[in-house]
Amino acid sequence: MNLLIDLTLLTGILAIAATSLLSRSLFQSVIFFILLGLTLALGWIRLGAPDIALAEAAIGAGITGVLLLDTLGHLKKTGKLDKDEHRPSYPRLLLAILSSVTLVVLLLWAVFHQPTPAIQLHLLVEEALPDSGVSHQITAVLLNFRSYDTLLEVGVLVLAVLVGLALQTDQHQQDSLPGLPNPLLHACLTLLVPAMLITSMYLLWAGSDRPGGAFQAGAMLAAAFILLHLSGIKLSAQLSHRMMQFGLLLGFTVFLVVATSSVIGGRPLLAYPDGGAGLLILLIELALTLSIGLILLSLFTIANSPPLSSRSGGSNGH
Amino acid sequence: MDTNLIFTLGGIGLCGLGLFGFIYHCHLLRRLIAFNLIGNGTFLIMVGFAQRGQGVTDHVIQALVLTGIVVAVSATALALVLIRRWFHLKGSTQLPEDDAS
Amino acid sequence: MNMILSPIPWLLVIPLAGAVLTMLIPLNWRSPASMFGLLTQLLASLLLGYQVSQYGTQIYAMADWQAPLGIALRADGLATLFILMSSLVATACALYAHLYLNLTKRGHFWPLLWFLWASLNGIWLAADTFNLYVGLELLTFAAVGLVAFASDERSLEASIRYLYAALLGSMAYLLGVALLYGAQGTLAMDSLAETWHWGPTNQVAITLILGGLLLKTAVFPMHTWLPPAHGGALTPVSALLSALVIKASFYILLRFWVEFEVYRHLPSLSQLLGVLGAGAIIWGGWMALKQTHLKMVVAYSTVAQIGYISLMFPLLTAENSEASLMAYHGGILMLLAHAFAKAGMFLAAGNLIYCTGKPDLASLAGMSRYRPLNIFAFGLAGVSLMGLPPSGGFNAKWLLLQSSFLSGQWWWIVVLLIGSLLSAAYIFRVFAYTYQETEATDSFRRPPITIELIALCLSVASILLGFLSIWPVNVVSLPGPFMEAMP
Amino acid sequence: MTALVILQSLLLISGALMFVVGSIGLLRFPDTYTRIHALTKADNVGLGLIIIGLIPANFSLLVTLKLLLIWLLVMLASALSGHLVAWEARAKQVPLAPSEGESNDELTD
Amino acid sequence: MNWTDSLPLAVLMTSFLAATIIFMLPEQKHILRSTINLGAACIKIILIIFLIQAVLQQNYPEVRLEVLPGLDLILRADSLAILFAGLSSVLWLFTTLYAIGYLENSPNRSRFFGYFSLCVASTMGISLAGNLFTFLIFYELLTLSTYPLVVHRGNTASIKAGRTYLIYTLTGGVVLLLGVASLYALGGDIAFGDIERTAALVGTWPELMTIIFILLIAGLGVKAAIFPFHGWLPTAMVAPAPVSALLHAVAVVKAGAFGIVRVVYDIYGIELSWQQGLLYPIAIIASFTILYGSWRALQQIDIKKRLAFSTVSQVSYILLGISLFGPLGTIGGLVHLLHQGLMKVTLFFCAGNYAETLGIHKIHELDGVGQRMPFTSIAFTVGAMGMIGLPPVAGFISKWYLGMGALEANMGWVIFILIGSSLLNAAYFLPVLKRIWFNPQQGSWPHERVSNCRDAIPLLLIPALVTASLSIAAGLFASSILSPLGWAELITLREYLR
Repeated sequence: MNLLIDLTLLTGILAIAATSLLSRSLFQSVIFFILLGLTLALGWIRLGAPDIALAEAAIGAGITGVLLLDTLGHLKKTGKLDKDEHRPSYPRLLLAILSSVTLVVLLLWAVFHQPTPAIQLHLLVEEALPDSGVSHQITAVLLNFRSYDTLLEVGVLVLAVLVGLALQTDQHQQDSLPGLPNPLLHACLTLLVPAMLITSMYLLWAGSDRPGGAFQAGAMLAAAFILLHLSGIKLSAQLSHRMMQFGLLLGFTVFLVVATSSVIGGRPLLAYPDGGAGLLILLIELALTLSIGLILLSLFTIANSPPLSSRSGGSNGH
Repeated sequence: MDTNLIFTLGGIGLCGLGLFGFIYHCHLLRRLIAFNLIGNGTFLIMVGFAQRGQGVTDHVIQALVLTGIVVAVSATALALVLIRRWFHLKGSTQLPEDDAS
Repeated sequence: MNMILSPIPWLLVIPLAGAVLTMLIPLNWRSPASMFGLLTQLLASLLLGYQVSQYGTQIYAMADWQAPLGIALRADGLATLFILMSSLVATACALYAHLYLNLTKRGHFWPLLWFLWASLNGIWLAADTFNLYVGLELLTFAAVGLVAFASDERSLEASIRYLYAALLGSMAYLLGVALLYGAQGTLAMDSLAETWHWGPTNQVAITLILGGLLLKTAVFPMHTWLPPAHGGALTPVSALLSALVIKASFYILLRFWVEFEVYRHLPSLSQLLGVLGAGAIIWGGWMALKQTHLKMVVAYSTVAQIGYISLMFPLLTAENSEASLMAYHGGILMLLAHAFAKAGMFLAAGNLIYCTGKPDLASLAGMSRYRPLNIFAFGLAGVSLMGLPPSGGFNAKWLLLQSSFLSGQWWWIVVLLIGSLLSAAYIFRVFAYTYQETEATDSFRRPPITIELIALCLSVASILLGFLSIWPVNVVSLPGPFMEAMP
Repeated sequence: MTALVILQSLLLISGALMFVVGSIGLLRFPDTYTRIHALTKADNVGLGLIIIGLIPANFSLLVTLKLLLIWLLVMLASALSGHLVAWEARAKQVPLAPSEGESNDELTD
Repeated sequence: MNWTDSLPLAVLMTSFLAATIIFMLPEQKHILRSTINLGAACIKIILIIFLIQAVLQQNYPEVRLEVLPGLDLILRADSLAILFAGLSSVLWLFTTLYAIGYLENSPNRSRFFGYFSLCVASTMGISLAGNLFTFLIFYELLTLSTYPLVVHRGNTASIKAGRTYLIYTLTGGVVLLLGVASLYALGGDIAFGDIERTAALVGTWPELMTIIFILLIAGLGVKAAIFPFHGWLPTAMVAPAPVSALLHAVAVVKAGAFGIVRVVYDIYGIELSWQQGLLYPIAIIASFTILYGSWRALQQIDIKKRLAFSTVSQVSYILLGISLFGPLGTIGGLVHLLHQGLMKVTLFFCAGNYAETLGIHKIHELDGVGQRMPFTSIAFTVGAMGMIGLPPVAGFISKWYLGMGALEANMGWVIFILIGSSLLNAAYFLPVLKRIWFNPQQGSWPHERVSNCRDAIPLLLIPALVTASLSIAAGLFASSILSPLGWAELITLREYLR
């Protein structure tokens, strides 16, 4: 029975992926890509990875999908979407087929000759878990054992926003999307947004002993922000530019300060003081959640606002 | 055929499809989708393959995949910002093919 | 060693903090704050250089968790040398950028630079495969941002190309890491090396990792993204990219190659890398010869130089340890000389373009009369790139030649020598333009003398390296896991 | 016990059938407005049936409440999104019932 | 550590420092620049005199720097080094003087003199190099620093000439690099004079060592302008006259010849080279080049071109001398290194004077110039007579020893080469002399610049007269120990007694 489900999912995933790749219509591609994300979330559940499932649904499918759709809508409004698509050349097709087949064959070969791993890292994780300050293994790995990776990863997120900001010639961003002045939407939002905020906080809190954590919570927060944004309530207009920037950097800064304080306290970088791990991790996660929410929102709004160098006159026509 | 192996194979399939699309397509958005396919495939392989080897649920690799997903979405967002700027300047959704990659 | 006194965490914390700080504070405070940061970085890297040369390789357990579970950092001789190199080059480029860019651009430049620097230091010190992935992504984003922020068509196109190539490269790398983890259950380089198992899985993993890194290093024929990106960016950015950024992926490649003894088990792959290197030398040189824009000449020269550096792979053979050591030294020296020379050359080229206001070679006529110091800087850098003595480039080439002789692979000698002539051809071609005395207008803009001096300093460093080669060679030979794995 | 299983199966299967019907409707209906109709109504009913079918499987109050909350939220979301699509379509004056069916590309964000 | 040990470095540094300072100086500071130039030249000569003293006392100052593991940069003053360093430093002084006069009121002097000093620094490096690696470094540096001088004028012709020059010399450099690198790969770091090591290597790999010998000679032969690698030399004539002097007499061509001397004497050793039959081919090529160069010189109508082909021919005398096994031949070759430098520099100075003062470039324009510019013409006559080999000018000494050496080495046919070449020399120089002194002036001068003066301006005239007198003095006082001949005999003695 389980095998059947797995195989069905496998077929579904591959079929959806192929469709999203080869569909003539770009819109369809994007929709199928989002669908793929959702299907994959099911797959992650089957793989025993509910954390990833949450992240995949919220970030992989949700945020990425919204970003793609938004861009698509933007391109479409300018009205040049599918017209200038050349059909790729024949050698390119050949190269593509050749390299992809090579990759698949190599990977299959590798997978079917898997040796037994000499090191069982999960045993080490279980052994060290009591000292980590949290009882959920993934959170322990992300924010304690391998917190350095996470620090850099948050850096990557900040950097993405930074590049977006640097490409904006004007500091005060203007949004091209007028909000939807729909009364029903606003009415529902008053209901939905608090629910999303609560869920987000729940996810954050849950992260210490079960699936959930800063990234999922941040994605949920971002979803709420984006929803608000789309309905015309501009968070960035409410906050001052400086406040916004501070919010974006809050998580990274808190993380960095905690990391540095441990060096000043004579411990290695990122080592939490005895007994303080749980609290510090929660602090970091709280700050991260807010920042990730704002970062993902900013990535959305930055992509949305036109460059104000405005060499092209037609960019403000919507 | 256990679940881990099946999804590892799914990941391989996604990687293959993604690579094909990445090379084949010229449209920048399509290539971005293809890149995300490769990414998703890689994540599936990461977890499936590791858990197949370990024989249990491996939380370390799952944590790494979480990191990977976040990095991938940042990459997508960054690429989209660049693509939209490019579109504003040139009105095109693909790069000129003088000596394309 | 006392944990507080170790400069290793500061090498990471200072740039990251610099990035945050320069994003938050007002535009006109960003440069002074960064100057302070530059100083501390230089001090920290010098301190590390001192400690490593005194006490040997240092291991730093992040968050106090030992290696397979946590992430370890490792400062061996190689890492130390690269940290010093990046500190020097990045400082020079940063000073240059401070003088070259206007206030707004500068404001955006600083946080990107600090992120770039943090990722570089992170990569040099990393001893964990997944950590390297995150570091690579951080590096890619910072570099793409730096290319793109000129905000014109060329740089935007270049940055998109670069981003796509780099993303594909990192994915291939990650896939390889996934396979390694599946096969061995660990991510730390040291424990991977200890439990290494040359099965099909590891071979495929290594192939993928190498492929991804080669793409990121822009090794021929996967170089097509490089010249537009390096030629189209703003001058200090071009210098940073060519001098440091491509070295990062190469560095990882080298670590994998040696620490997992790939050279011993996949000798055909090393010959393949050599052939690619030879292709890069000849194709890059030839393309540089055909360019009409000054910075494109310099950018294609980077393609060719990467070729030289990758010639060290076929020479790192298991059979002849003396030849391998020479190849290793030669390659590292080449890399170091290229970092200084190419940064100097890009900066000098940028100054020339600033003077003439046009990017093409033909408008350089008379420049050697008008800006002799600048041409001299360009020329000194050129000497090192051509591999003419006395320069770091020559010593490197000498070592590679010796290594080819000793290991009996004479065909690389031919490549090396042809490459020298080609590079001489394209560099002297630029020179010939600057010596032309035409009737053209003399309305040149005058760059501040300071930015010319920065270019000159870097070029002179590449020449001085020719006399001080023994020091880097000794540093990279300090004992450590890397040297133990050398043939 | 068996009766419960049969009831459950019936509920689940009919729920799934409702989804199928909704999907067919999405593909076959001629214009945006009717498609919304197919999508939201059929799917909400289908989901409801499935959720009711799932409740007895391993009864606990907390799980039941969660499942019902899911249903509620999905209904809210689909009602809202259906409304928005229709609203936007009308604002853009998408024709009501074209004679030929065409690709569903006109669904925009 | 003796204080004399730092002397080689000091010799090198005088011109390096001069070059650096000159690069930094603003274009307008002519007087300061000239002072620095001449001051450095004088200091260098004084330092060389100290070195000569040291070498006479059998004390060879040496500086070492480890560049790479097992690879040293060595600066060492042995007697052969002093021979070349002395020549270059003396000629540099006069060439600098001449250049200051020649380039008066022309643009880009800062650049010119900077590279000029750099060029001399590399020549010093070449002469003081203690092993092939060091030699190679400075040899390539010489190429680099002469390129800007060749293209100095910046017109199409000079840029083209620069390209030709580079193609020849860089290719030569690559061949040399290949030779040196292979030698090092076989035997490690071989210092000059360490011929036992080479002998052992030749015993192990005779064929390889022969190939390396050929590579080394071919690489060096490009700069020494041996046939068929001589093509760059006449082309490079578009450069200003002081540069031509530098290329032909002081630095470039000599560096090639000197390198060959080093390879034959101090790497392979003369006896070993002779036994391996490596010298005979050199003798043949040198002989051919001598005749060929003279023959081509005869056909030129441009003064500087004729002088250029004459150089091609004359430098091969040096090679011929080296290839004759036996002390007399060696002395002839070595002494010609100096004599040719003195005489050829005189000739180029004079050619430059004619061109600068009266705009004369072609031979037929020289008619009657002896009346108009007597001093320059006297100097030219001395140089030309020396080239033909007439006593008492120094050229006679060299040819005499070469002839004797040929007899000693049982290569009598060389005598005929010498006679033939002397006849050819006479054939292309005597008509020129006749035109200068005996033909009447034909119309006005092509481009008369200085009309109020009897001859060229003093700054141009004095160097020519001094070098001309030196070439006579070298012939007259040949028996003194400090004369070129005396020094060459000293070297030869030490070489053959080894």
